[in-house]
Amino acid sequence: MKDLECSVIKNQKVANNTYLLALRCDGHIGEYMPGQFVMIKISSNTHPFLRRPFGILGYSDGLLYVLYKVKGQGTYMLSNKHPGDKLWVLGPLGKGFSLPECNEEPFYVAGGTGLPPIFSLAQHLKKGHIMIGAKSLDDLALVEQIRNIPNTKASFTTEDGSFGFKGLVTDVLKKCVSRGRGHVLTFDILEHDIQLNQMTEKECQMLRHDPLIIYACGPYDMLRQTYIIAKRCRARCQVSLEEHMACGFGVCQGCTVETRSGNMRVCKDGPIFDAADIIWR
Amino acid sequence: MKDLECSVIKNQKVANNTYLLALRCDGHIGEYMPGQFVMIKISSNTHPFLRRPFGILGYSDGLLYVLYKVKGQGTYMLSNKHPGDKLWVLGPLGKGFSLPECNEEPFYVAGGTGLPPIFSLAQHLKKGHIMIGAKSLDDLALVEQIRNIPNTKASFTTEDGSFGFKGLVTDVLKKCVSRGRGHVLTFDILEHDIQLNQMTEKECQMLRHDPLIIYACGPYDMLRQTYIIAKRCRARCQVSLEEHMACGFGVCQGCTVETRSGNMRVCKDGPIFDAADIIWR
Amino acid sequence: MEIAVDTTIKLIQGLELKNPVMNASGTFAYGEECSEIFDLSIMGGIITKGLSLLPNKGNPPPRIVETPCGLINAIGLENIGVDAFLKDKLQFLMQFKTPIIVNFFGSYEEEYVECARRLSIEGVAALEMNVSCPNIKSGGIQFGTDPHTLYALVRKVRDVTTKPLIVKLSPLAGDIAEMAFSAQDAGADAITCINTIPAMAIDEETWRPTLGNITGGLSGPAIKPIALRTVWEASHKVDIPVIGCGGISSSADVIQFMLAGASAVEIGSFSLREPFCFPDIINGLTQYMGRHSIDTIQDVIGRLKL
Amino acid sequence: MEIAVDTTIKLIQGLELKNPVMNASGTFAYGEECSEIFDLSIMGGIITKGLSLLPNKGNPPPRIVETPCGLINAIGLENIGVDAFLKDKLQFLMQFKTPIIVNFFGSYEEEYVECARRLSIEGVAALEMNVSCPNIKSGGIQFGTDPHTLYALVRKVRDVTTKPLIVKLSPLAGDIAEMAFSAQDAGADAITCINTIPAMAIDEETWRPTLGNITGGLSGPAIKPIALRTVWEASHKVDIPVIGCGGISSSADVIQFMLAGASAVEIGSFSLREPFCFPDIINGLTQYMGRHSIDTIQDVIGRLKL
Ligand SMILES: Cc1cc2nc3c(=O)[nH]c(=O)nc-3n(C[C@H](O)[C@H](O)[C@H](O)COP(=O)(O)OP(=O)(O)OC[C@H]3O[C@@H](n4cnc5c(N)ncnc54)[C@H](O)[C@@H]3O)c2cc1C
Ligand SMILES: Cc1cc2nc3c(=O)[nH]c(=O)nc-3n(C[C@H](O)[C@H](O)[C@H](O)COP(=O)(O)OP(=O)(O)OC[C@H]3O[C@@H](n4cnc5c(N)ncnc54)[C@H](O)[C@@H]3O)c2cc1C
Ligand SMILES: Cc1cc2nc3c(=O)[nH]c(=O)nc-3n(C[C@H](O)[C@H](O)[C@H](O)COP(=O)(O)O)c2cc1C
Ligand SMILES: Cc1cc2nc3c(=O)[nH]c(=O)nc-3n(C[C@H](O)[C@H](O)[C@H](O)COP(=O)(O)O)c2cc1C
Ligand code: FES
Ligand code: FES
Repeated sequence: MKDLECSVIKNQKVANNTYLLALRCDGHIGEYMPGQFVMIKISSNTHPFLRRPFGILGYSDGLLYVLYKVKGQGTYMLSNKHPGDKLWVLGPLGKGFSLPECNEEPFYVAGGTGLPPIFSLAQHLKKGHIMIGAKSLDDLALVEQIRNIPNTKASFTTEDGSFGFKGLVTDVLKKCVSRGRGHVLTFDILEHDIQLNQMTEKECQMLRHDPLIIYACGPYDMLRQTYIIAKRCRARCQVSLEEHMACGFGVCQGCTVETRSGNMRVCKDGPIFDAADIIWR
Repeated sequence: MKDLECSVIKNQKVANNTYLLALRCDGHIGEYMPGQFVMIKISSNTHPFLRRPFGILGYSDGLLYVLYKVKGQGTYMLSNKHPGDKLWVLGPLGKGFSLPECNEEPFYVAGGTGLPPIFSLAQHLKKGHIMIGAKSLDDLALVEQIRNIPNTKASFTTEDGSFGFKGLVTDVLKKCVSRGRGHVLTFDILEHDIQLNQMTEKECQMLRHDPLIIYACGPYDMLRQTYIIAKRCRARCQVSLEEHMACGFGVCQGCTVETRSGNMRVCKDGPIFDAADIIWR
Repeated sequence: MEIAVDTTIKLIQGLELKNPVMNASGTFAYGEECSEIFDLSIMGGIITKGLSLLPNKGNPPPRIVETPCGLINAIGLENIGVDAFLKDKLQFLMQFKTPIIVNFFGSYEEEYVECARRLSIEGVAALEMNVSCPNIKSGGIQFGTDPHTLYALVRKVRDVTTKPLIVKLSPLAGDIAEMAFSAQDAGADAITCINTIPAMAIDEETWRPTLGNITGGLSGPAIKPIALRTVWEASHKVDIPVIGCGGISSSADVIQFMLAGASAVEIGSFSLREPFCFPDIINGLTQYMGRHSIDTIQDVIGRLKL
Repeated sequence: MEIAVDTTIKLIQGLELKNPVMNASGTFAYGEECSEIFDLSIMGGIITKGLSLLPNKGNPPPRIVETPCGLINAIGLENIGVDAFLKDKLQFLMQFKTPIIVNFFGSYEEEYVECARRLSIEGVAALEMNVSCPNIKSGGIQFGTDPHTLYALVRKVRDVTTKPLIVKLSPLAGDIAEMAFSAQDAGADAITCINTIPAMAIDEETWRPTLGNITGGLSGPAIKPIALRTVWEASHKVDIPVIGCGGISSSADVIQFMLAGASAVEIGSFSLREPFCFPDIINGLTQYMGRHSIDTIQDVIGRLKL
């Protein structure tokens, strides 16, 4: 864990209320695992007081990428930063995803601001099926970059049907893992979801027999739903949790969640957890 | 009194720790009298919480000029503003200088950050003798602009003698108003103080006989000293006081000073006071 | 667009506010300065600077120091005194069609009583008793930290006035609910939570206190979370209305205080920074009500969901 | 450049700190995480998370909410319990050559007493008794707001331990000096001022409290002016040392607290934002001493000029 002064290189709107931030770090942040995150200090004076947690979208050659949505005061102030402005980055923090074992086929499910760790992991593993959900086409960021991750399939879902499947991203997941899902899929496919369209019935049926690992990041309800589906098809399931954080490095107990092995700190023991360990609300 | 959103046009270092700020006001600040001031809100979030008071250096065509010295957090943050950044300006506030009566000859005395109202007044009256004091040449701002005020004389004093007279600005004042001061002056003159050099003994003696009005702005001790000198030569004396302010428009009683007519608010009843009214500490 | 929502608050029998937003005492003087910059008739109520029986010169300077997201003041209750107020200021304030609430204090019980007696005249809509000022040597805050002392004092004042009587509490009380209860018991018609919190600032370069009076009272957004908690605690204990005060700086804050149990609010420090905040915040309230389909603001009071 | 100044503080007989800077309880866990990022031997002292007799799961989430220049926490004193601490954590902490101060609390008197008894073993340099936590239902803060209850409690704990005993007070006390005096009277060796201040946050969109526990404790720069005032008041009343705590975020702040009367300080919230602040602030102190020609930092304590 380091605390690096960083310069904003780019801070660009890439979707509705969503920005892609590129930071040049003064120093090397070190190795990171997909799923880890950083705490960004937005102001050098004491308001806003706390740093803000953001997943690492990517890091290479001293350039750190973060994808964030403007939610409240902190992210709003962040969106007003210009190239050359300074930010302070504490990281990498937490534990990353545990990688697929043996021949586990990865499925990725991301909703809302859950994209960064999922993107980072798919980019790292370079295989599997990425399912991205959003409210509407306007909320979808990095569509091309997701499609361009080598050797992966990508499906998009929007609640209003403005792009990809209409519905929830977990609906797509459900279909992909259910018996005869190849059949259902071809029935449900929308014209412009090219990748999924190319999935033959044979491929889909193969998935069902192969051991699966499902990675998910997004709203709590989406995670729980993903876990229910994973359980049904006996897939391993890893989820990235969010909790309000003060420190981000394990000392304040501010981000505790209950698990089957007792209280765990999202920031230090997570943010990635085995879904089966979590005591779901 | 208005509250105007302003854009930084220029924020330029013009002396040691001293900046010249030019603001384009979104709206007309209205008529102002030299000696009045503005309260500048430096941040749109609540830290720093209070606005900061600054004298009006000049205002024309929607452009407001402020000259400020970096002292603490507020002025430090101000010095980091770039062209295009927003600031909020409440003003004009307080009472301005009362103008010379009949044939009163104006003397102006400014020390430290006391220049703005004095500059503004001399520019307005276009007559008299301006005496500026600073620690060192590096601390002197706007020397050329002061010299260029039409129809006025300007003397500069530095404590370390790096420019103009060596000593305190009140030493110069003392000499200018004292009997035979013409004589003393020529004796004391430094080569590069051109304006004062041009003052003949005759001119100096004339001053002594003419009624004088002395305007002063700067550190408290300088003001008190100025008042003592003014009293000795029976000159009217107006001083600009500073006090910590919360509101700047008269509602909090935060800036009260004791005067012979009771408590007065520096922000509303001042900042300009007749030196004779003040109960000096 | 005018939104047809009902912002009136029936605060106390005989004291109705056209909306829940008032100024706090001491940051509005006697209204004259603010009347030059906006129409005071929009205010839910106007609260005067705290008055004592005789004029008071207050504390030596500096009286103000800024702190993180707040300020400490040590004005020391400088004021013109009850009689000068009645003679020179009340008439002026009465022209605005909004209740005038007079804030007052004393250094000893009899001063409180005499102030209340003299202030109980036409034009004064209610009295706000300050038992919680940290800025005066004798009197003030010690009345506001012991429930028995408070009860006795409020009782005596209650006996001499039929005006609606509001008691303004200090957050220093170990148990603010108990203090509120004492005040109610003694006959108060409403409670204000809270006054400033005793605080201090030091200059590490000169080794001197920054304030002329050494200590003062902290206010502003920094104390908002504390004020909100006191409103929550007090309003659960008493049946009389609670007025929220402390760090309010937006219509969102006003709603938060009302959800916690406040029937009305007072805005102090923020209006020193933003003199035009009253119209903004009052407008913000009607907009909020429109957005949330709230017809009468009275329905927000104490409606926190647990 | 090494500046030859003496930063040691003889806090209590048998408890000497190499400098006045410690962490506050609850923002440093049991030291492990911070030991990975800097050398804990630089600390003036290390204070553990507050321990209870049995492990404690704490409050439901969210436990943290940011406020203007501060935060409210409602951790609810989650901790591993006294026995697990002694078994799993103490040994680790003892490797750093600095005093280990164990913070503890109870829900009833006997729990305080039993904690103190068990914690009175080698390796523990001192005990800090938390009588002021706003985050637990029973116990905690009510011990810290009434001088008689406090006296009785401290007395009982004093009887079972010869370790230096520090009592950590709540700012809610109407008169903090009186509370400090009670603690001293009952045998405390030092006082810590202050714990967090009870506070609350509400989401005006959902109409719900932001914290799972509804209320929590406010800390950070927002409360610094209040903490400083309590140190000033308490240190004038008692003869035992006062430890300052609340919103400290720089070496300048440390000096201010010491001028007000603190013999040492604790830094909490700021170190959540700036995990590397301890080395920075300790270095800043020696630099300050050099700049002001102060040979021994002990000479700064209580030297405010009036
Ligand atoms: C491990 C982790 C990784 C995250 N990664 C991303 C990401 O890559 N992109 C992205 O857009 N968002 C991400 N988030 C959520 C992001 O941290 C919040 O949206 C952000 O903190 C909101 O700050 P704000 O000041 O704009 O909102 P406000 O609501 O004003 O914040 C107030 C306080 O609440 C906290 N808070 C509010 N919402 C959340 C939340 N969902 N999770 C944690 N704390 C919150 C803030 O940190 C702050 O302390 C992540 C959260 C966590 C815990
Ligand atoms: C009527 C008036 C006109 C002024 N005009 C000018 C000017 O034209 N140019 C200029 O450089 N300075 C001027 N000053 C002084 C200027 O206001 C302070 O230097 C400035 O407020 C310091 O802010 P800070 O945040 O940098 O310092 P800090 O010390 O961090 O400020 C802390 C608090 O103390 C207040 N404060 C500190 N010093 C002063 C002071 N001398 N006077 C009033 N409040 C103070 C600040 O406003 C703030 O509230 C004027 C002051 C007054 C009262
Ligand atoms: C400059 C100033 C003067 C004050 N004077 C008084 C007063 O005379 N009487 C009183 O009851 N409260 C007084 N107060 C307290 C405020 O009315 C209010 O209770 C407190 O400031 C908290 O609210 P705020 O955070 O909105 O300012 C004063 C506060 C300030 C900042
Ligand atoms: C997350 C958190 C947890 C805390 N836990 C404890 C605790 O277990 N025991 C205790 O005495 N104080 C606890 N405190 C209070 C701090 O020790 C300290 O008194 C308070 O936060 C004020 O200091 P600060 O402003 O520097 O944080 C906690 C504070 C925070 C922010
Ligand atoms: S945020 Fe502090 S322990 Fe996780
Ligand atoms: S600063 Fe408020 S009255 Fe002058």
